[in-house]
Amino acid sequence: MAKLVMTEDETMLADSARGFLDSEAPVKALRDLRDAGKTHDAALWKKMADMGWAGVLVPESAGGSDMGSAAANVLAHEMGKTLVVSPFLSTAVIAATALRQVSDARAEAALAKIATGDVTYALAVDEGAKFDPNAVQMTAKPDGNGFRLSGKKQFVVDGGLADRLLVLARTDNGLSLFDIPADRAGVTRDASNMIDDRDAARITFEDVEATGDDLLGTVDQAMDVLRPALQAGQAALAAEMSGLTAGAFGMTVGYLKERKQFGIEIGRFQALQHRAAHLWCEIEVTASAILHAGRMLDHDPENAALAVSLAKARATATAKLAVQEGVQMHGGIGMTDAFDMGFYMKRARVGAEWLGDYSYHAEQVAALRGF
Amino acid sequence: MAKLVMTEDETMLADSARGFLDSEAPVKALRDLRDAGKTHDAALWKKMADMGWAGVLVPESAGGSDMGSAAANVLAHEMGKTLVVSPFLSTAVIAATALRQVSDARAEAALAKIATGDVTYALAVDEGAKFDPNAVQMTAKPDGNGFRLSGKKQFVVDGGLADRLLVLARTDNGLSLFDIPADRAGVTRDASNMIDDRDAARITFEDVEATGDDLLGTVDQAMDVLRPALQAGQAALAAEMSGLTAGAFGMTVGYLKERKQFGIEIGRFQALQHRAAHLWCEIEVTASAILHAGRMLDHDPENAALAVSLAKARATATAKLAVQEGVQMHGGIGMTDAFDMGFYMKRARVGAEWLGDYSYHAEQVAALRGF
Amino acid sequence: MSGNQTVEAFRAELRGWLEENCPQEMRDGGMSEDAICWGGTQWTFSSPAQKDWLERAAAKGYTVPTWPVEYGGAGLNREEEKVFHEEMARINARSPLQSFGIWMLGPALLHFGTHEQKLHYLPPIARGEIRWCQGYSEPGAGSDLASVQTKGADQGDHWLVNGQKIWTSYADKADWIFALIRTDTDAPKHKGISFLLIDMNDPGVETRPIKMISGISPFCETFFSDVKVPKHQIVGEENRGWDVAKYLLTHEREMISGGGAGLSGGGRALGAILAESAGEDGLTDATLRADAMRCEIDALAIGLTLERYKDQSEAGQGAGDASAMLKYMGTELNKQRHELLMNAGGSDALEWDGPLGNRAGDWLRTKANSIEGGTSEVMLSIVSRRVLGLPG
Amino acid sequence: MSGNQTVEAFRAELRGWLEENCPQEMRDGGMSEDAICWGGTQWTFSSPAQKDWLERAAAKGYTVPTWPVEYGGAGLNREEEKVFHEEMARINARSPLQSFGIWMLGPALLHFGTHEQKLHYLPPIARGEIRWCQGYSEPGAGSDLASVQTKGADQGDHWLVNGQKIWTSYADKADWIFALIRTDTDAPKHKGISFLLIDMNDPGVETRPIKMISGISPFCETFFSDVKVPKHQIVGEENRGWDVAKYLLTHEREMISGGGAGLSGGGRALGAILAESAGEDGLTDATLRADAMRCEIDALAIGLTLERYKDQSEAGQGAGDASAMLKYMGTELNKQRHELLMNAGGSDALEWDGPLGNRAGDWLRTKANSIEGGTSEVMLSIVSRRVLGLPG
Repeated sequence: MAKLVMTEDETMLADSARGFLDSEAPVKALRDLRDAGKTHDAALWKKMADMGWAGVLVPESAGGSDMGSAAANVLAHEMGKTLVVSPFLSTAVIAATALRQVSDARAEAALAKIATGDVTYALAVDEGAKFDPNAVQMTAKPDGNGFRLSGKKQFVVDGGLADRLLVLARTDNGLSLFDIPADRAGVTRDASNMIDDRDAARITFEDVEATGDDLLGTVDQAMDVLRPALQAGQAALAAEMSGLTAGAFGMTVGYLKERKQFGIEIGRFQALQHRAAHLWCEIEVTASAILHAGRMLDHDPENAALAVSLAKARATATAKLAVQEGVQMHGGIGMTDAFDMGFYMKRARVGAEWLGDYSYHAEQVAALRGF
Repeated sequence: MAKLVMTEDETMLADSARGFLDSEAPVKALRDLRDAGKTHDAALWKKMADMGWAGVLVPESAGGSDMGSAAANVLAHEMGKTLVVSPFLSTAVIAATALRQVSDARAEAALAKIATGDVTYALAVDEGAKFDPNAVQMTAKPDGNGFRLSGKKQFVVDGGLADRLLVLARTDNGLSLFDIPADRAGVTRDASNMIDDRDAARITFEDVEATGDDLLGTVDQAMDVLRPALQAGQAALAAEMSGLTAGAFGMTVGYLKERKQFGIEIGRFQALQHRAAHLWCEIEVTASAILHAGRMLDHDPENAALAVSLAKARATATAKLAVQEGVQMHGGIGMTDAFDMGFYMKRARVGAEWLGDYSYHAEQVAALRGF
Repeated sequence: MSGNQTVEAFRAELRGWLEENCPQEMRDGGMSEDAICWGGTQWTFSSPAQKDWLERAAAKGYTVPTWPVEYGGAGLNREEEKVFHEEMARINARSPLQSFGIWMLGPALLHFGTHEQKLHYLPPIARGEIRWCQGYSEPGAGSDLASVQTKGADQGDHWLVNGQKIWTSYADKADWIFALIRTDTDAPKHKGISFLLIDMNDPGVETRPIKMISGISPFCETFFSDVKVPKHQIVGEENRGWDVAKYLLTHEREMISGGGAGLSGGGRALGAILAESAGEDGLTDATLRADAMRCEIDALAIGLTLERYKDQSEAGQGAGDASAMLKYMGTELNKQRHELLMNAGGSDALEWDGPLGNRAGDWLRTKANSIEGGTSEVMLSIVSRRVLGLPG
Repeated sequence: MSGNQTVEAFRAELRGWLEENCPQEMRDGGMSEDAICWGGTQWTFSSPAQKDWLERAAAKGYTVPTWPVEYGGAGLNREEEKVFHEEMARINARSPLQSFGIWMLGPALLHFGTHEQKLHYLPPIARGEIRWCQGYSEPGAGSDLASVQTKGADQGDHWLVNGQKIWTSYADKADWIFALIRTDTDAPKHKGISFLLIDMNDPGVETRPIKMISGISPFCETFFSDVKVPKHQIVGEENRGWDVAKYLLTHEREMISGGGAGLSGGGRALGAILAESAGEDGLTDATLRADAMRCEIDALAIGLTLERYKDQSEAGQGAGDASAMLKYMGTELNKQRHELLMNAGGSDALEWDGPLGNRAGDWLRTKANSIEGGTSEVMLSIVSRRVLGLPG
């Protein structure tokens, strides 16, 4: 197994990302977007693409840097720290990973456009309130050389504004994955008013045409393409949540050192010290799971399922604890919109649900560990 | 609903019980019994019977004081504080409650003997590692005017030394409860070497004769008799565990005030203060559930199931927390046999399992609350 | 026995009255923010039924059932009060009126006020005519409530009040405020505070909502600039306002803890709510089921504890510092309940005004429960010192 | 690439050696107390296989695979060590030898000892000939390890040691003890302590087992009365023993945490053990299932953290005070694991020597994990101050 230490390259990548994001996308950027009623910043995404982030998982042949999942996780982690709004996970991680499972010219072209930041994607899987790809009921009925898609999706993250949609639907003998433009006839998108102020949509498909070309991978075999994409997305989301955790925890420890109550710094209160220390221990343990998931995806992707579920489960639980302690230790001020902690709490909740919640991944772990 | 306040009578009963037990049955009595290789103190039980405790649930017509479940719980609570070894729960609570469901001369005679302390009982239900009366497989096959009992029981509390056994077995169309002498031919008792140093046994029944007279209540309708008995036992066990919790917590708070580390009393450490305070809050909440269970059993026994499961579940969880914190806060000394805390921890574990563990009662609550 | 007969007679009479007077629309058990009727001069009724229900209940004293009849209540004793709540719950009736006047100022006046003050202030509260808010906290004070900086300078027949309060819930919708004001700047921290009643329409009073993370703004900042407060508008003695505040804090803790407890029998089972949103198979997810069972058990037991303390208090055994326990356990539980509701709601719960209504806003709102009215940490320290007698 | 080839060649060679040399009886993955081979002059092998296995492993240096060859080890590097553990786990091989000499004294000597000391003391440890115990704690000292009262009076060529140690694990079965002794009573608490090696057979050394709540007695009290300890039996400098002790405490924390972690891939899934004892239907109990999943997730992640710190340490990034984290998380987890095993075992687990063997004893034993080697509270305080930089 590859070593569980950040490589020099990874450390440099993190440092440069941090430098860029501190100036271009601090938490205030999210606040400004929200106050302006927006859920996406196209200019920021373009800059990120120019830095090569959009192509982090795109093969070099298609103009990407092909740095691998661990590197993508490093970026996601840094973005999490300041709650950066971008289609990075949907497009650069999930869609790119799906597309690279398919070796054809169309996929190669799509990957090239991802790398340049010229196209954004959203993944449409969920149909109920919980992530459950195998329960998908949306139909793709054979129609001539193609299919007709009918059904409803919800919690399509980045789905309100994405250029293209990856849509999971049920075909005759299994599930199939389609890659269609979001403006195709019969597609209706309703933006969801999300608590994390980001783009997500409920999407209705009414007899939407999909040609054979729109099929990604083999018919009835969606999981060959989707599984790696989901795993890459789950790991990167876990990394984003660990960044979010680090951001919230940093604010909290800073507050403990500076805020005085009853005449002394509240960080002198041993009960708070022990809770902060416990939280740090949880954060450290989660960091190992996330690093491990990146290593497994890069070096042994066939066997990465356990590592990925471990990372997502741990990241979810740790982020929840971090934002809860963050709000509580900040007291009333932590509950005000003027303070950033609430943004962390709300994103942690959305991250907890997306691509499978704690319980979903815990059951995956149980199944893989034989109980 | 009757008031959730200790009545004057109950307070007096508790005080007098405490006075008696402090001199006759401190924790050292358990230690001495254990060191002598014994699991029962017949002389102590006789004294308790003389004080009327054996007859606390026996009707006055049979020589008892008929004080009701809340009073029985008061006694059990006080016994729990010093880990008193006695067949009180098996005999005075469970067997007495079962017998008083049946109005015949034989039951009346048995109740009279319970009240005087002349007979002890044990309840034989469990056949596997978990409490599950409905899963009983032991058979009672019709034979002439009676039955033949065959099967195995385990975790028969007080079953190694009891004079009589209440045995749950499967008859043609349901479960039936038998009341037989423990020395009847075909009954083999193997004392279990229990971690709480008390009497329990694995019992084998080989073709054991049971006459129609030995049947308690109606054939195939064991639950009419057993359910009230189980509920009374579960509530009293919860009360015993709350007493145990009080005992362990009292030791712990005392230690926090007296023990010094790094030059100051450890009770000044805020992290320990908050944990002790949290534990006290849990103890208070559990006390309400136990008081409520007693009131329901006395005033509305048909609807007491929820109250009883609530009490047993809370008592189990609270006792577990109390002994864990007790050991941890005492440090190394809490782990030594020379110190009493270990006895509390071991009894808490046995109490947790007996008559249904946390999970069993949680599922009862869920069922009664509609999920 | 005769006591029981009286109670049962009361139950029968009440049941009949409710049948006749509680509008059908008000029988939906509405518990969410927008189902509440707060009253006050700025109040707009959400429906004619809401208005009818308030007026009919107020006429019988049922907005404040335990207050004396002469102050607008129904004079119910503890037994009757239990029956009242049972019968209200039986038909799922909404509370006809809620307010800080009922929860907080009323009890304070009943305990510390003069007869004139009670006659003057209580009936308008009971009728929902005057809405009150609370002015305790100040910026930067946090848990240290006694560090009051807002000053009242003695001007003979009145105090001249200057300063700022924060977390003044619904101050922008309130008519009057009861506030802690420092009337002696030389005395030790707890000794120079007075409990004053101030008309929000007085010149110099200004208020501004604080936007919260839940999107709603129940809290405000309130500013006082040279506000004249007549001397008769004090509750209790001058410079002894901390006694009133402490009494109310205890009261508030019990109230907040009750909000989370769902009370024995009355509240809907958390698991049942979860099972609904989990779909037809019910609550099969092991993690969610385990958490829900634990939460349900704790909710019922905390509800019983609230009942127990009320019964003890009636029996003359005061709850005292144990109210800190109720506040701590009740609010921590309520946060857990809402975490579970969010879990069960999945992505449906992640939208403002989504299919589950304001579930996310309600969830975020609960995070303040363990801060307002004394943080969980302060509650634990109170228990540690005053109940357990630990040093420090 | 060539590194990988070397490692794989090592794997192949090792696999062959294990196949030939590890007795079948020693391939049961035995983890319980009685499966351990401790060695020492008092040791009685439980079977000829246990003796063979120890001797064969010792001959290859595999009892202490990372120690230098000249001191009895196999000189494996980090990569090879991983392979060693993987291959051992693959065939479920028991550890051929465990001891405080391997875990504790060995690392201390390798770091602080002279070449002569290493040559003299290490090989007998590697061969399982001499068994060591640890003498740190003293009665009443608790978490305050530096409050050493046992004195060593300077007598020129030796110290005359008097005093008492407690929690000296297996002192009654050990041949030698490494102990903290106060050799300067005037210096500040941490500055007057020396790290001495003492022969348990010396006149004046006495030991007595302490009975524990688990029924077993791994711990002892050890008494020193006028024990002569030659000056060359010191590790590190005189009065600088606290440095050695701190180094070992860190080491001990990592070791104890590893015991609970079950490491990635290697350990059997907790849930699988539970599912067995839960019967054929597997782990359907919602509460137990939820707890088991959480525990399994945490165990795997803590195991990975142990790996990560080892990798970091090899890469020159020391774990430092983070060992406190590993100790805390690992031991708290281990306690939870055993609570779950007791839950799953039901009444079968409530008997000493019942159908589940010593499950109850093992459970009770784990309660000491968060006390010995520094309590969880001390670990959290270390993290709070040294890692987070909180004041106090």
